[in-house]
Amino acid sequence: MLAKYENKLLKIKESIFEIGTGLISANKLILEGFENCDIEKFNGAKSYIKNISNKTNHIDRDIITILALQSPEASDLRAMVSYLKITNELLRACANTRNFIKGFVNVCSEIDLKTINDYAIPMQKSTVEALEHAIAMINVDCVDEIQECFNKVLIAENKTDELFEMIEANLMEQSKAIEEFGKYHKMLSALRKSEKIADRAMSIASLLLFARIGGEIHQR
Amino acid sequence: MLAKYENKLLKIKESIFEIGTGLISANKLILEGFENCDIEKFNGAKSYIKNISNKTNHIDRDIITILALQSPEASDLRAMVSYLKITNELLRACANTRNFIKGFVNVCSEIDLKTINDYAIPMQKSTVEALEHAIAMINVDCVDEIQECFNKVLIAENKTDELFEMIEANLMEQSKAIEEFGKYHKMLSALRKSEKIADRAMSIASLLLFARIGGEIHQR
Amino acid sequence: MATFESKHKYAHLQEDVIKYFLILAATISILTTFGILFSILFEAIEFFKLKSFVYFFSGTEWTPGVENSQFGALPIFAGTFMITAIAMAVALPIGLGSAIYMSEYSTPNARNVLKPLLEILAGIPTVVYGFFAAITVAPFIVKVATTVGIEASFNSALASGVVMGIMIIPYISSLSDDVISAVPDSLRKGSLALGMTKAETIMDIVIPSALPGIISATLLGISKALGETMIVVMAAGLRPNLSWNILEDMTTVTVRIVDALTGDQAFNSPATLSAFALGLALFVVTLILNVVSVRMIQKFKEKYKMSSL
Amino acid sequence: MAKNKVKIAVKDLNLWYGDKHALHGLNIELYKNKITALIGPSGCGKSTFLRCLNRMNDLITSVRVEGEVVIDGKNIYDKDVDEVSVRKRIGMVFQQPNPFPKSIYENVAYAPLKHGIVKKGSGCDELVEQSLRSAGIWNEVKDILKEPGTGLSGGQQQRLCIARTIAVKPDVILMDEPTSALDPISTEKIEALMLELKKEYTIITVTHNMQQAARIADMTAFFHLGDLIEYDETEKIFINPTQKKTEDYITGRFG
Amino acid sequence: MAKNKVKIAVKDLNLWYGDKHALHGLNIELYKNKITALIGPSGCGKSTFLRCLNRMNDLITSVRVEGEVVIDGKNIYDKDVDEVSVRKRIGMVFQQPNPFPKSIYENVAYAPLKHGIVKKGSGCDELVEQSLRSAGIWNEVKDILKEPGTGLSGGQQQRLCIARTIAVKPDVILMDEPTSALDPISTEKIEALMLELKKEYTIITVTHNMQQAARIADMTAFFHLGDLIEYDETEKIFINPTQKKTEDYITGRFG
Amino acid sequence: MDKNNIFYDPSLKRRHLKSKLFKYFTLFSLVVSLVFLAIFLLDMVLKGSSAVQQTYIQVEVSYNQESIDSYRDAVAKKYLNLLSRAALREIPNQIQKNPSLMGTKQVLWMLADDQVDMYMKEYYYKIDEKDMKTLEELVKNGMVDKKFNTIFFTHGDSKSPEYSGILSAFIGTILTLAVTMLVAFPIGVATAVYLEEFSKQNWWSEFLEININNLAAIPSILFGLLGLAIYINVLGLPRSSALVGGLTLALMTLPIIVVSSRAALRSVPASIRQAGYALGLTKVQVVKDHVIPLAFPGIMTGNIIGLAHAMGETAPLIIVGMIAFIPDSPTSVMEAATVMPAQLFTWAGMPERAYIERTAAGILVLLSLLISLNSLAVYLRKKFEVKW
Ligand SMILES: Nc1ncnc2c1ncn2[C@@H]1O[C@H](COP(=O)(O)OP(=O)(O)OP(=O)(O)O)[C@@H](O)[C@H]1O
Ligand SMILES: Nc1ncnc2c1ncn2[C@@H]1O[C@H](COP(=O)(O)OP(=O)(O)OP(=O)(O)O)[C@@H](O)[C@H]1O
Ligand SMILES: [Mg+2]
Ligand SMILES: [Mg+2]
Ligand SMILES: O=P([O-])([O-])[O-]
Repeated sequence: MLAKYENKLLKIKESIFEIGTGLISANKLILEGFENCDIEKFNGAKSYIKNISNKTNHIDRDIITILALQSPEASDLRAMVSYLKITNELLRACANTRNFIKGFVNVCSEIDLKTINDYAIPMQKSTVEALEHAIAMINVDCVDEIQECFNKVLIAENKTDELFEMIEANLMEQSKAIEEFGKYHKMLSALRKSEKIADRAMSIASLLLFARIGGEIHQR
Repeated sequence: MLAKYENKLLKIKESIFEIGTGLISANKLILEGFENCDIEKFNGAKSYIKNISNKTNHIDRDIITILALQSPEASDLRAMVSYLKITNELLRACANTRNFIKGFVNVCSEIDLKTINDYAIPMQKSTVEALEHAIAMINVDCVDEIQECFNKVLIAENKTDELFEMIEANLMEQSKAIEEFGKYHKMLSALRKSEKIADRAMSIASLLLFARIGGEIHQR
Repeated sequence: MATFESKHKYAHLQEDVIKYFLILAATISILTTFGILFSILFEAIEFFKLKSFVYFFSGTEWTPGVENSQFGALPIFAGTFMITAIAMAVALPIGLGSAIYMSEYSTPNARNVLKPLLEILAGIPTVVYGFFAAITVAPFIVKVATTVGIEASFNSALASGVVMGIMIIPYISSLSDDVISAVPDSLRKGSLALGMTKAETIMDIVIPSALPGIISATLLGISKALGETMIVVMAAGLRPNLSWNILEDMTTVTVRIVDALTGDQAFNSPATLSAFALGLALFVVTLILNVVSVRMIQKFKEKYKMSSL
Repeated sequence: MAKNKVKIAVKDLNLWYGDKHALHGLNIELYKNKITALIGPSGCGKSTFLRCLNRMNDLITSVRVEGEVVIDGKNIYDKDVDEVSVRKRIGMVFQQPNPFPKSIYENVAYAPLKHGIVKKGSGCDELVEQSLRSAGIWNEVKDILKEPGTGLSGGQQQRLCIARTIAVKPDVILMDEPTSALDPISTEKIEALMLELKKEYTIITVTHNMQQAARIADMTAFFHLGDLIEYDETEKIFINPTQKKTEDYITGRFG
Repeated sequence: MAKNKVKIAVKDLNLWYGDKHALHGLNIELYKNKITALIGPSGCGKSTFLRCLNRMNDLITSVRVEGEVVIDGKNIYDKDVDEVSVRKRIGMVFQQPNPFPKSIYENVAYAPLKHGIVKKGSGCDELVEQSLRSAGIWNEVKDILKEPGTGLSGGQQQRLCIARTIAVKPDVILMDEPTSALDPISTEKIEALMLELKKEYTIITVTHNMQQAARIADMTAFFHLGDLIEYDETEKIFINPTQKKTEDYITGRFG
Repeated sequence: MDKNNIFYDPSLKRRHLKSKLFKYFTLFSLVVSLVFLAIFLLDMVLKGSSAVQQTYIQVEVSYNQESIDSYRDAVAKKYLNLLSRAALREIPNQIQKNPSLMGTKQVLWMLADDQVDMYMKEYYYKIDEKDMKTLEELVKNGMVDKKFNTIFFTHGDSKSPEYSGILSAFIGTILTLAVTMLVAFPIGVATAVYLEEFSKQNWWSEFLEININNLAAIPSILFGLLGLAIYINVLGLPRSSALVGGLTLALMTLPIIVVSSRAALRSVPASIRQAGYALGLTKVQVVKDHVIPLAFPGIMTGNIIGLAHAMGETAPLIIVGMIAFIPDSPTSVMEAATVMPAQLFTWAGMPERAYIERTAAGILVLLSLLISLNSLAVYLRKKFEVKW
């Protein structure tokens, strides 16, 4: 294969990895921000996921170019198709992260610490974990290892789901006692984003799994 | 080009159109259901969007097969790439519709009619409109016409956005007077879905625009 | 359901019969070669039983008719080679030049006319050339020579040599034209695309590529000249003459063979048998030339994947 | 794959050209009414394998074949099988279109007449028409049946050769790079024809053009240096090959 | 595109073979240090156009050319231009590798010596080495420089021909389907070489293989029946052609 | 040239000049060969054209017993040396054939002696003074005239040049060539078919091939030695006969036929054979129905060329004795015969000047036959040429 093409493939992979790591960093910072509602950290997190749609558009364009000019086959083709879908997921995950920050910045100081410590922090931790494992899969070559990563994403995502359900149930219980509706609505909406990000991580992981070993392109 | 390939392309297009019309039908039924909180209608709507992930998986597989076996170029290639992303959007839109129904069935009887008549119905109407125009684009061939459709989707989607903001603002205003927090939270969450569906319609429309006339693969 | 016919014993009997008939036919050509070889060889052996083998190849006296006859064939060989050399000096440059013009410069239509025209020269019976040499060319040479004050024989080596050369031109030009045309056009284009002129392309690329074929053509020409009979019988001398002067008369192997066998000596006399000794020498030399030539042309054909020349 | 009916079963097929071991113990089952494409780098033995299936290799003196090629239950290399009759049942189409320099009609009618499939006058015209129709060239030649087949364009010539092969009523058609000497339009016509023909015949085709295998073949076999590396459904081979070598070849990482 | 430097400007180029109008008023600007691919169906005039660029068409007697081909500011069809010197500056590589039946060394050294670019002994060896290196074949042939060039494999021969062309130090290299006679591995090597060479030379290549144009060309020109239908960046042509004909051609809807 | 012309290269001037000179050299060679051909043909026509006519003298011939006893008495004595002896010798025969002539006197155009003919054609002649006077008188009286030379085409050889013709040699040639083709054609074609279609690549086929190529280039005179040694000395066939000559030429022609037939067979593309085999045909079917029919025009062309070659061959026939004096046409292949080139050789060696024009005329006849044969070959090749 021509070096030109190999390089392009590599570049795409790197760009996706870069966006992925940005996303992870942002979510990690959010986690740190949780601890003392550090608005600066939240805003810092935003800077990791700036201009993402530009970047994904760029990647998509490169992928289309490769499809048009190189007609990749087999694993290369699977990778291109997966990446094409992954950019969608990344874009959503970043949007979710941004919304998370936006929603949380306004309400974080008002939420009781227990809720945060007991649920929000573990949930976000799981989300970060899911993201980390999913993005790591981009650079893993060994089939067993990639399967292992995928399973870890699956576990982390499930945990996120469960924790969010608990938060929801918890708040609902307390809801009668709650005075200001808007605040809680916003908080729940914000926390829901974390769960959604994990969801995306899961999607990314299954797409990468497809790229690596083929089979069904697994969508949920 | 071999008939085999032309047929496959056509089949993919049809499948996507079919999912799209199912989605439209579901959302129309929801609209009807709004009028007298007809739970049967809501449930009926669900039947339009069953097993979608099976269907989209199938489409994705067909697209990959075409990419692998036929190496399409130019507009065919753009169509394949767009469809690959559209299946994602359709899947999400269907999930949103399902969640909409699930969320709304529980609360619809309790929401005051004014809110529904003034905001929810127009919003859902816009959503349906956006979907209709977006899905119609699949079968439009003339560039001017497709551009027109796209603009209509844009307008409808904007309207949906605005209406949702109004609902939110309205509810927030009333929020102090509201007793049961959970109900409103759920309602807002549910109505939010309608806005999201319109969002997806918008994405689909811009992907179809790209498929037809090329240029940037426009993502939001 | 496919069923395959089974093979029975006589299924291909007809094929085999035909095949053996063909093999038989092919064998005849081999018999001919050996026929020639042995018919010459045995009589030549008879001759060498009577006369010295060594003297035959080294002696300079050839006196067949007389008492105590001498058979030193050196002047005969010399005459043969002299006439051959003259013939080639005429045929090679003219033949090659014509071939180059036809294959490289002339239009295909002109070539289609020119080539058969030249080949007429090859189709003319040698007896006709002999007549031409004896009646027209030889007197002309004598006339020219006397006007410049040189003495020339009516049976000069020059006359038969030149005419023989004319006869050989088409052998050289035709085969050379074939091989030059067979040099793939891509080579010419390759050279011209490098900014070479046409003559440079021909001299540096085309001719070297066709060289095996050209050499082969030359060897064939030489072989033709050595074995040529009628021209020399009619236009060259009978006298064995060891000389460098091409205006003198000389004789050749073939002339002496004809002379020996049309004379009225007894068949087993050394005078008659000497024809076979000379024939043997001619056979061996031309055989070697032919084998080399055929080999070279075959290699050339294989190289350019030509089915025929 | 269980539903596929085996037409040709090749068992431990070895082939030598003199000392050169060209096919190394191949085992493969070729299915009825499918197009099987043989792909692989130059010199890997695709043509050699193809020629084993109708014993065309017998014409090369230095060839030695071991193993079995079982067609409809009969090993064609059995002693009691006449190779000429094998070639009658297993037709072959070549890279360079090679119509006989006879009329179009005679091109098609010649072999059936020789084999006694039809008699002159009785059924011959019908067979010619039907064969030319099946080869999708009837409309182009029906008015010029008396003209020489060599006067047709390359693509038409190739379809004429296919018609000629069909006329003998074979079960299997072998094709060795049938389109590599043709322009793209003719190529497409032949490809469409092959898709049509597989309804009635079993087709095995060699191709250098991977896209062609992708386009038309149901099954694809990948050869490399005389070995059968991978044999599977075409989609599988192109989207998810199991062998690294196959993947490298189809992605263009090696010739 | 504004940043591209024009190397060859073709203005209203018309060409006739006898009465046959083969090129219809072409206008095109070919850029320096780019690979431009000419694609189009068979017989559309790609090779004819290419040969106009170094006046190889002069060798065909029936050809008549009108219009201008301006290379570095000079119209090569001007009366005072010697076509031999044009061919010196505009090298050409052909479909069939055509090394001279001389040694590898002589193949490369022949033209430079004749042109007086180098003298035997002084600089000749260096030039040969350098040319062979640039053509990416030095390592394969450095020990067999005295052996005939025709003994190399097809792909090596083609690279030798490229080396030979480079040795004359041209500005532009024209290539007429340089890989269509080669196997995939050799093809890839030549393609890689072309990508390397474009750093120093302007390359115009004809190809039947659309994928090849896609892989290596910066600019692609689509010809049809003697007209230049579309000329643009390769990506543009392959993803978003403006002309229906171009789109139909590259998607395989016509030959 | 202006300095802005980047394509200006002064060194090219010299190279273009060289190129031009080279072209002129090759053109010159070609012209020289064609001039040779022209001179040659012109020379033959000039020398041979006078043989179209022959001189006749009007004299009174008396058919009586004396004439039968001695033809010298048939005409007036003073004319005796001016008339052809051979023609006079025919008078007794004429009377025998036509007894009514007996006793009559007739004024006839009698064939003149060759020297008279030479005189009339203004060549070198040898006539003594007395005869010369008579002749001049005859000429003055218009009793000497040149008429079309039918004798040349209707008679065989003769010791009197004016009475000699080409007919017996022509018949001899036909008989000889018939033998040649009957033998060489089947053997040659069969050999070619064997080598091209049936033989396997092994030492035997290679040996055959080299052998045939060599045979084609062996000097023709050596075939004469073969004929002499084998046909005449070993098999005891009649010397000088068309049979021996034909057999000798057959062996000589064989390689020409084999080589050209092989070329014709080889020009049938392998793909045709493959197509045949792939349709389930046997080897003989493929060769018989496809290969040979396609190669046939080529094979025929080769045969005709071989025939033409044999027709011009002299040397081996001299060796097997076909230069005998044959006044009457042979009627079978076992009889002594001569062939045209041998006849020409014989005439060329005669001292009489009159034979020269006959030789030249014979050459013209021979050449026209050869050219017709070759034209036929070219015509056949063109007509049946298959383009692949
Ligand atoms: N007649 C023959 N004699 C000797 N070796 C042969 C012969 N035919 C083929 N081979 C060798 O056998 C091997 C397989 O050849 P084959 O022609 O089957 O390859 P292929 O896959 O068809 O290649 P291609 O794609 O170039 O047609 C090659 O190494 C070739 O050199
Ligand atoms: N020497 C010639 N004489 C006459 N016509 C010619 C000549 N060369 C080419 N043509 C004609 O000019 C047209 C263009 O030919 P050209 O060879 O340039 O096409 P091409 O695009 O290179 O085709 P291909 O892809 O088959 O090489 C064709 O119609 C061809 O028949
Ligand atoms: Mg092959
Ligand atoms: Mg071309
Ligand atoms: O060609 P010759 O018959 O004179 O040997």
